[in-house]
Amino acid sequence: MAFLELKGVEKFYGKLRAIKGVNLAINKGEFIVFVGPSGCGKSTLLRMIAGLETINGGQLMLDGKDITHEPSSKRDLAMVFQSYALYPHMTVEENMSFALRLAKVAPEVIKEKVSKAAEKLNLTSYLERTPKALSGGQRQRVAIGRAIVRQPKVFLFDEPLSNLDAALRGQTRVEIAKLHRELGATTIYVTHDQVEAMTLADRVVVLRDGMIEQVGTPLELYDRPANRFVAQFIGMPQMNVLPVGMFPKAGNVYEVGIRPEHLTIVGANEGQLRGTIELIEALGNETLIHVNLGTAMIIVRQYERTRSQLGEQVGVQFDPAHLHRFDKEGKAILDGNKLAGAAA
Amino acid sequence: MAFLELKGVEKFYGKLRAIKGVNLAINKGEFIVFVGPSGCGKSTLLRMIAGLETINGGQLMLDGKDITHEPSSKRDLAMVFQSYALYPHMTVEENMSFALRLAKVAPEVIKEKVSKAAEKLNLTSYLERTPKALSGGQRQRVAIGRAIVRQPKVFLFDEPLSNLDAALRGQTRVEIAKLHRELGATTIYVTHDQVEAMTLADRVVVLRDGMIEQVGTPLELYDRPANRFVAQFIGMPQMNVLPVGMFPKAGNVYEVGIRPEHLTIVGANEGQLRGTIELIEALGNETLIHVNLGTAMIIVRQYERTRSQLGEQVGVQFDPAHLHRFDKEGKAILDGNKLAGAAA
Amino acid sequence: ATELVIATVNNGHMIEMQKLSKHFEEANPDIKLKWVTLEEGVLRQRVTTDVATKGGQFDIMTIGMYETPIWGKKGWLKELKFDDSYKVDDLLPAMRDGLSSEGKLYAAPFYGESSMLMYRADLVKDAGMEMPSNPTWDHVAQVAAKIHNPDKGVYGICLRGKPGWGDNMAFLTTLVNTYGGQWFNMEWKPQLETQPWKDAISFYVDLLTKYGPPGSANNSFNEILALYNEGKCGMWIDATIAASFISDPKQSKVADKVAFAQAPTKVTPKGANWLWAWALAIPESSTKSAEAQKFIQWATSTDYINLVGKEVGWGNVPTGTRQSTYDNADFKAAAKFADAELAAIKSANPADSTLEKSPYTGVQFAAIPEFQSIGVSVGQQMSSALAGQVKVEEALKTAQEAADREMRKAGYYK
Amino acid sequence: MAEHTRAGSRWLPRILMTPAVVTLFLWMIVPLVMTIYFSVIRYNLMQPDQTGFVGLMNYEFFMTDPDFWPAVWNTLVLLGSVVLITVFFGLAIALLINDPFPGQGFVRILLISPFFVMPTVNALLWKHMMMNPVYGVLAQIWTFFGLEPVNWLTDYPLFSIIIMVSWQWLPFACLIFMTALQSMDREQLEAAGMDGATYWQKLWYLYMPHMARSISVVIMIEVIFLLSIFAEIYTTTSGGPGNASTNLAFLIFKQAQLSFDVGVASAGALLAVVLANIVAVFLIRMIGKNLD
Amino acid sequence: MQSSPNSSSGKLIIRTVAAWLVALILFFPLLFLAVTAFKTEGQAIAVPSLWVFTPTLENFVEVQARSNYLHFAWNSVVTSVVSTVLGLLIAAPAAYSMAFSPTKRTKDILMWMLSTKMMPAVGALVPIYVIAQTAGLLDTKFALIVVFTMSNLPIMVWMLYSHFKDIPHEILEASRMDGANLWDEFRHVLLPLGMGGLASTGLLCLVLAWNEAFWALNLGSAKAGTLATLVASYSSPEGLFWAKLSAASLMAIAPIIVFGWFSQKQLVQGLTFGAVK
Ligand SMILES: Nc1ncnc2c1ncn2[C@@H]1O[C@H](COP(=O)(O)OP(=O)(O)OP(=O)(O)O)[C@@H](O)[C@H]1O
Ligand SMILES: Nc1ncnc2c1ncn2[C@@H]1O[C@H](COP(=O)(O)OP(=O)(O)OP(=O)(O)O)[C@@H](O)[C@H]1O
Ligand SMILES: [Mg+2]
Ligand SMILES: [Mg+2]
Repeated sequence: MAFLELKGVEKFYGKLRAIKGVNLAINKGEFIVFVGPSGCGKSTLLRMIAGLETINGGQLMLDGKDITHEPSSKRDLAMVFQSYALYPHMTVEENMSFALRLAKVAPEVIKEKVSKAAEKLNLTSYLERTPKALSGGQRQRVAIGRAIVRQPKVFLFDEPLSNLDAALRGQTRVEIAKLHRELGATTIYVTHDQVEAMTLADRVVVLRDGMIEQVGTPLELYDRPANRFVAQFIGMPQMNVLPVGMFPKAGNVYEVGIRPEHLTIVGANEGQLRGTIELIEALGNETLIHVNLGTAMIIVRQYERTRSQLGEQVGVQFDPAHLHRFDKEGKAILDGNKLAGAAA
Repeated sequence: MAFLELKGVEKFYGKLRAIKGVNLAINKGEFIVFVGPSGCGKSTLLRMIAGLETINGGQLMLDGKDITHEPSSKRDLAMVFQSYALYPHMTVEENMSFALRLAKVAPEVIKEKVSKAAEKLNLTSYLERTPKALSGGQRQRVAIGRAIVRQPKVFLFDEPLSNLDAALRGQTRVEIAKLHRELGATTIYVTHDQVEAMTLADRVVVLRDGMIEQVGTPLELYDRPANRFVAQFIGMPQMNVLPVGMFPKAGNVYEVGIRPEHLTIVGANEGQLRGTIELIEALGNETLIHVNLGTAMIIVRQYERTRSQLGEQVGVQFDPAHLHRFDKEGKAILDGNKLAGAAA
Repeated sequence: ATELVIATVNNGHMIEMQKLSKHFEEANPDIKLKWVTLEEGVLRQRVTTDVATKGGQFDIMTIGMYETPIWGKKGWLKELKFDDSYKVDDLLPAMRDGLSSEGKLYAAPFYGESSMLMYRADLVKDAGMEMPSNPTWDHVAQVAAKIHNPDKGVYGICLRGKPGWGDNMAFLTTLVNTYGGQWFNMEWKPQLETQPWKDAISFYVDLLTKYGPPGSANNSFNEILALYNEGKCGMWIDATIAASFISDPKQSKVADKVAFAQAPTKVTPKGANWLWAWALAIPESSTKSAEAQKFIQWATSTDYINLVGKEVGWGNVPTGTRQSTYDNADFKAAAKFADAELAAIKSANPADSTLEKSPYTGVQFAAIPEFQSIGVSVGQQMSSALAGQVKVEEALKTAQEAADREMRKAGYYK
Repeated sequence: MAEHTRAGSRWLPRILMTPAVVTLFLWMIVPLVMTIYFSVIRYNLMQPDQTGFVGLMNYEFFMTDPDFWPAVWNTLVLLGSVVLITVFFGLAIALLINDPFPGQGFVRILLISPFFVMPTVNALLWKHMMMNPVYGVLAQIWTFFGLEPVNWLTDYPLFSIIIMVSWQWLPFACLIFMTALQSMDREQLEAAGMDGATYWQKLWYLYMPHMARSISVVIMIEVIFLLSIFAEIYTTTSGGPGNASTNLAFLIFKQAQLSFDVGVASAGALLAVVLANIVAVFLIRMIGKNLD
Repeated sequence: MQSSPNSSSGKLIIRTVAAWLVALILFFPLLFLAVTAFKTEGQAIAVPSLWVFTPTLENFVEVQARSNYLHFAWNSVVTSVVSTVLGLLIAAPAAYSMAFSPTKRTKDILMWMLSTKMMPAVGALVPIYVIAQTAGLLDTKFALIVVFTMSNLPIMVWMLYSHFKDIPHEILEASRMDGANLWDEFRHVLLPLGMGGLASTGLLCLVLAWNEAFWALNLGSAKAGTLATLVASYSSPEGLFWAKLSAASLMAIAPIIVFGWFSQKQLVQGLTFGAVK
């Protein structure tokens, strides 16, 4: 039976229907990642689970108990707020130990837990500061620290790593994964970072405009997106989607998509498509080449530095096995021989 | 002559020396990106340039004029705050038009500029809302919008895209690049995102602990990091750095580094290194394989899905040309034939 | 036009004058009147500051019998000289003396008062008692005991208890006077620990504790007036002015049941009832003394009294100043307290109000500058004794020390 | 506290402060010097002819007044009680009406209205209509419940004054707390809820620290005002019975406006300033850090 | 602002009832005063207190007949409004500077400002009186305005300081980046966000000036008398006075109460939620 269950959950801000009947069953110990465009309702959903927003419709069940109207202080959840919500008059240490102090945990235990968490988050030398004397990333880390010192039933993270540098982000991500393994606490995690979503999630929930578009394991979503939206949302740079006109017509296919890494720049007269190079982005380990096909732009990702020049005429080649097909509504058309990812 | 020049700029927070004598010359129209670990002083430096923090030492020159003590309202800069700092009592539209209204720009012009910026930022349908009714990402976009409606001498962006989803981030990044091209305004941009740093920057400034570690074009930093810190800071996942003991000794080399993409998993008996697979992270387009070498961990990046299993014994192969060498202090030892990137 | 700034107290008669002064302005178009109406205590502080610093804010001040001789002597007031039409001799001698210093008149009395006993004829009768027109305190105490009936909401006697030289001490001084006591002996030594004081205060505390209303220690004229009008007081000894209020059916529930007698006496009738006048004076600093004098003449004249009688009614004329008022038949018909009041006023003599000879003038006060603060200090002790917080002896001892301190500081003796 | 000075405008903050500082300085220094001067000379308004330097005699006279120490004590009791009452109930009421409910605006008006009443009217209102043991409203209530009406001003003079003054100053505290509460960050409360905080814990750990500055401000301002309360006392009990409700201000009032002894009153006023400073220093030790 | 899910309707009812109860209890004396103003003197002191009676306006008529109400009211309006505005003009910049550019001495200055109020008014009467007299300012509105402004100034600075401190500093910085000069910053950011603080400070000082009796009585009386002096002429005269005093008091405080009612919306502090993270 599902540990945390959302049944047709709704949220209205005045007339605005921010969450439109979301159904989701989360198992005990699962690591769920919410992704979706900015403003789609991720934070709102998280806050509803946390009990911070009234639920205007539907039901919320935790461990078989209806907690739709339970106050948040009784739900035993820990949350990292998108806007941190640190206690401004408390030091970092006090911020992090607050929940434990409230729970009357022994001072030695608190001290140990806090110093362990602070170490993991590189905060040890800031324990005595108040939030206003911290940098943005340091504040965010305090917000994380405040959650991870606890052992709640459910962890809620709202874009917890957005203000951290790459190295720290990687490191903290690993810590969160470790924490999840150790405590086995059910975790819901909102992020815009593809790497986080792909590496942390047991299942990824793709939201759009207050509704769920698809739920699945990371690679399922990457390889078999249910629709054009998910296809384009997962993967960075996003999947190239082109009108089917440019390809051999087939069935009710309306558009086809192909990921940048499945395209290769070839000589001007080779390959299935041709165009001029409009922009070259060298990212170090990889290079993104924007090719203007005349009627559309596509991005080609290649893992070497390119010798091509801006304005150069090039051909673009791909293996048709990697094509994704979408019908008029954007729904993916899955057929036996189209399993792009597995083939790669 | 440099357009914006920092001469031995210093900042103290009480006893804490947050900025330790930074020298930097920025040319007119240049796009400079500040990167560095969380808390290294990026925001502080930006705020000093903006005139929001007193400069405790050194000089700040703009266009040949000493502006060290000029009030910020007279510096003609636009800034996106890391913490947004929106006007809570104004609607999105008012927030974005505030500077223009102050400058007594004609209402039609304001309207047009704002609606154009709002469109670029997908904010058109939120123009009448106040910040408190916006999602985190929407707020951040308002903060961006507030800056980009203007035509200041210098743009300052402090992690402007951190809370946006990948697609929007990509899109906004392109808009910022375009804006920069169009206006030619000198821009200083703080980010933790490697892609942004690599794609936007004319030059990247790597900060660490209040000091500049290296200044250079993106690929310079990627290919020829001046030291171990920069080497590991640029590139995600970070460069593997191993004690030189595992490799043939050479000169005063103390450690060697190699980027994950320059490593290949091979059969257990092949390659220069061997170890067991500890963790496999499938990111969709690429796969990161963490290999335990016994004394150290290395990450191998490969652009296909792997068939390797956790715990499997593997060999790791690399082209010695891609090795980076560091001395005891972490300084890079550059020699003629070691130009890893160019060879890739 | 000349503008006269007049500081007055907010008593009914003054307010009436303020309203009627349009007649004066009509008659003297070159004079404009500006009124500053204040409550008694505030007015006193206000005008004292002004007159002493020569502030010159006021052209006419309303002052009492306490200030007039002191200020006149210091030369802070202009001497008043009226023409014959004013009929100075018509002023009651007690009033004229009280407002003069060394034979010079410094303030013209606007209205005067004494104190008397006001009682509920019905209650006294029901109790089978009688009230002579010159009762003694012993008799009053007996009557109080008889008519005291708190269950019915009637208290035997109401007397002032709120500390203040013009509040409880005004009454208590008359009580002490009639007990044969005085404030100061001829060496200016305070006499608060003498037997008359002890007896008088003990009697007072005892009487009010037994037959007084609760909260007496905070009652002064207004509080008791409210109680009396509600029918809660059997007897009341206070200013004669009260008579007109309690016999006014618009205000009083017991208007038709009140009767009047002279203030009670003990060992001596001297100083048993007080004497007070509100009078108009011109400060030395005024630059418009001619006009000011003109106004004073108008306001304290017989004509003015007649004007009030005509315009407002004879029951409301300012009393206690002129013999002619009491000779007026209209007035006598309207005010049933007239005789008692006149008798009270006539029997008071500020210059000789104590059994033993005293160096000061004033019946219920001693006309020296130090008296105000001494009065407050002593008054506080008396109210403390009344509230049962200290014994009468202790209260008097403390009061004596306080008075002694003040007198010593002021240099009356070393 | 970190310096957040606007860069490049080091003088601006000082310029902005100048009008306030200069005017206040003048306002303070001239009367102060005069008061100090008066306090060492013989100066009685009623006896302007007697003058001369008397050294510290005025101080001595004021301090040896048997009422002096009781007055100091009463001043402090009055001060402490009113501050405690108003801060405590002010906070409670402000918290109670902070969240929306039907008629919130109207309730807010009702609550702050007592502050609009002039001190003398306040005193008379309470003395006559509320606390009078015969016809006061409280007596009527007591009688209604079959109780003996309390003789407020006689039996509990200082306490009665405390009630009157508290009634008047409670709205002040309410008003400031009300506005301060509005800047309380909602997300912090939410975060505390997530951390398992009950309402009381939120009150203690979040509201109180947030309100600390306002509380300090209320305390400081009230202290200054309450130190010089005398109109209420003068109107109701005249400092009595005995010296039970005499405070320092009333004692000075006695000298200044009843004895017209400017010399002693000045000495008393300066002693009051000293007392106020002692209290203030003591307070600033306790609450000063809340000011930033 | 949405309500949190745990405020159930039951709690709301309890809160509403409690709030109204407290408000009514605290307001009761004032209500009593207001009702009494419409009674005759006899009714005013009746026991038990009358709640049903034929209201009379005679007290108000009497007050107007005795003294020119409008004259006093005008003086009150002028002195309190001018002193409040003047005070705000002087205090706001100082508070702004102390709140947003604090230095080591800021707290000392704050303390010092408050200490200028430590001298009991009675103690300073003669010096001030003498100064005013020397300057020829006795009984002028100007003198009252100066006194009110100066005696309220420390309180204004303190309160504004406290309120300004609650405004996130970064919002001001943002406006500076947008090119706002000091005035713009004040007009567009500080004013709307600090409205609650400014309004409550202003209201408070208005009330303090309006009710100020000591200086009003001593420095102004005939020409410059305020409503406080009008009331002083009704407290404790000889004779029953309670209904008239009530009427006078009601007339004296009515303008300020009405003003308070109208300004109560302004007392709501500009909400800064969503401004910074
Ligand atoms: N007001 C302050 N008082 C004391 N220390 C401060 C203050 N503000 C910042 N610091 C410290 O100064 C250092 C630099 O801060 P800054 O905000 O510039 O970092 P940053 O590089 O922007 O970091 P991030 O990426 O986390 O935003 C940090 O270590 C921070 O803790
Ligand atoms: N208080 C509010 N009143 C009205 N609308 C609101 C309110 N809060 C959020 N919204 C709207 O609801 C939608 C969902 O907001 P939410 O904060 O859940 O988005 P999100 O998915 O977290 O976005 P982001 O990634 O930008 O943080 C947004 O369009 C937002 O504008
Ligand atoms: Mg969000
Ligand atoms: Mg930063």
